[in-house]
Amino acid sequence: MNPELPLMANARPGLLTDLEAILFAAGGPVSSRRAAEVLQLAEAEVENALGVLATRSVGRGVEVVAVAGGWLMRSAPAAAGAVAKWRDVAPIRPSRAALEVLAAVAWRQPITRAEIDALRGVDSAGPLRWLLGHGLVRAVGRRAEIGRPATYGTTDGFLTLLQLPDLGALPSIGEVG
Amino acid sequence: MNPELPLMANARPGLLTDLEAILFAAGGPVSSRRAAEVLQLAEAEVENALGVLATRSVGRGVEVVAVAGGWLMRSAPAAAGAVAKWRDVAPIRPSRAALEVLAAVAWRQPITRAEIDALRGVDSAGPLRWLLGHGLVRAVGRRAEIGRPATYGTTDGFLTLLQLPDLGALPSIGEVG
Amino acid sequence: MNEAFVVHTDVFDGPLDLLLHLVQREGIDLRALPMARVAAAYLEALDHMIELDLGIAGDHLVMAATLVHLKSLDLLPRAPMAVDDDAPDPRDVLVAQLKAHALLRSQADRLDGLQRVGRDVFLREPDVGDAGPRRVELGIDAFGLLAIYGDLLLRGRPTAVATPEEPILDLPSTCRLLFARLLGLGGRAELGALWADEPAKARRVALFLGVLEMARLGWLSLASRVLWGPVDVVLLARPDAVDVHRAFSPDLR
Repeated sequence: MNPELPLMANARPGLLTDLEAILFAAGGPVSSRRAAEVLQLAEAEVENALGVLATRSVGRGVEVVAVAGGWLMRSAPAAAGAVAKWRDVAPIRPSRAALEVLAAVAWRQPITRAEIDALRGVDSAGPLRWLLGHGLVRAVGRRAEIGRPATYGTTDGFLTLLQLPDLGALPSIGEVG
Repeated sequence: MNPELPLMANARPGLLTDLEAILFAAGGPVSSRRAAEVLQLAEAEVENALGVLATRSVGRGVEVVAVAGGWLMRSAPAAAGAVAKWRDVAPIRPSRAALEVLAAVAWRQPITRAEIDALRGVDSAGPLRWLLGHGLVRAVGRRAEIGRPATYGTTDGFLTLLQLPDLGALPSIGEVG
Repeated sequence: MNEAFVVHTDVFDGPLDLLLHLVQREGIDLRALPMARVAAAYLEALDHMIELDLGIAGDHLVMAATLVHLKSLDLLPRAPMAVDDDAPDPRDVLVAQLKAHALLRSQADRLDGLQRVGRDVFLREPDVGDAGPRRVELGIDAFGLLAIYGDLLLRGRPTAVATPEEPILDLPSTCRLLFARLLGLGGRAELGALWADEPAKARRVALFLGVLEMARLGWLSLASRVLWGPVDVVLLARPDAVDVHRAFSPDLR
């Protein structure tokens, strides 16, 4: 086990708790620069605290590791076998972000990535990739625009999950109570 | 802080690590029965280890709590402000009407639409459909009455959203007035 | 405007809700329920709503009629043990309804006070490291997905609250308000900034329609540098150089 890195003497109380929670909920690498912005602290203080979390996580089932682009919380490689067995039996649910992208594709298809981003106000590359990987969304063509961006639509698998006969059976906005 | 629960003396080495990793990977409640199946261990041993993880997580940024008949890994309430600033997805936000319909269903299930309407004094079709759509409420059966009206109950999604271990954990409220 | 009577559409949901609010505001004991006082308070509230043109639904009138009927029963001497005493006292029925509704409201408050995912605690987004297709469970149905799409279209906008202090504007008033806001912002603004402080959905819609009308009349320009990007609004006309009222007068269009 690594020797414990000391937390800066003047570190903000609750900083480790806040950072651990952010790493958990983020679902991807957390850069110390952005974390420092969000927490309104100096980047050095945040970077130091992330290092402390990383050393404390050694040997546990969930680790904090430095990766390209920041710090990532992930399940420990030592537990990979157990996690893989779990994944074989447990169904997965899309994240809220993926559901938002799925909704945008369902009602706006064919839609480009840029249009999805604009609708959500945030980058949608991750959730879109998840939906493509799990067969809920597919590329359906290209838009006749500069760059010829790909357009996306829903799949038959999507219809099956929602138990809909076809896209015409999707409810319309006017039907919401 | 809770007193530390002891891990069973004969617990399998690496069990805590495996379970922690599974809780992280699952992203939702994990039942000790299903985890025991996956790890091919006795349910009591797994339940004990999950309880150990829960007590050890108190005061940290990521907690393990009993929710919806299983164990759930979530960010600590103390870190809510920091995570909310980090997150950019819109949370599920029930309207006041939806909360009332949800309360009617939660404390009086199985309940019919007509009974909900009578309690609230207004038509509840809109909020009920919102709750059904968000997987918080579901049709559970039919009342043996004229018209055989559908009855509604809450789902595991309801327990997860409000971080309740089971329906028995709903706060009891006496007569008002 | 009576400060004690601010209508939040999200809070007052139907006649039972309004009646309960009035009973609690007046400090009336539910068990006693003096019908003359209750009916007077309800009718007064209804008058306010009619004044404000809030679109009184029929069920409010039914409640008013019920209350007046119960008040008249109170004024008459009680029948000494009527023969067909099987029928429940209509006042008891109303009291029971109010009690059940009060209980439901406190239960809804308790639910609202529980820790909630997305507000007090957060779950992990299962996006990273979940390589390989797995059995997917949506967890919601088509209407739920539609609700998420609806949330997306209204992203970042506050929930609709209608208060008497914010009546729906007519077109000329909308334009005057937009002129004032644009001038206050130096004659140029991002489209959304024009109604950023408006909590009521209907007001935001009115302002949006106002912007379109003013663009049609050449009083302002709308431009966006990128597809789906922010829209810039630039004021082209001076408010004192146009006749707002005349522009929207129906017989002159």
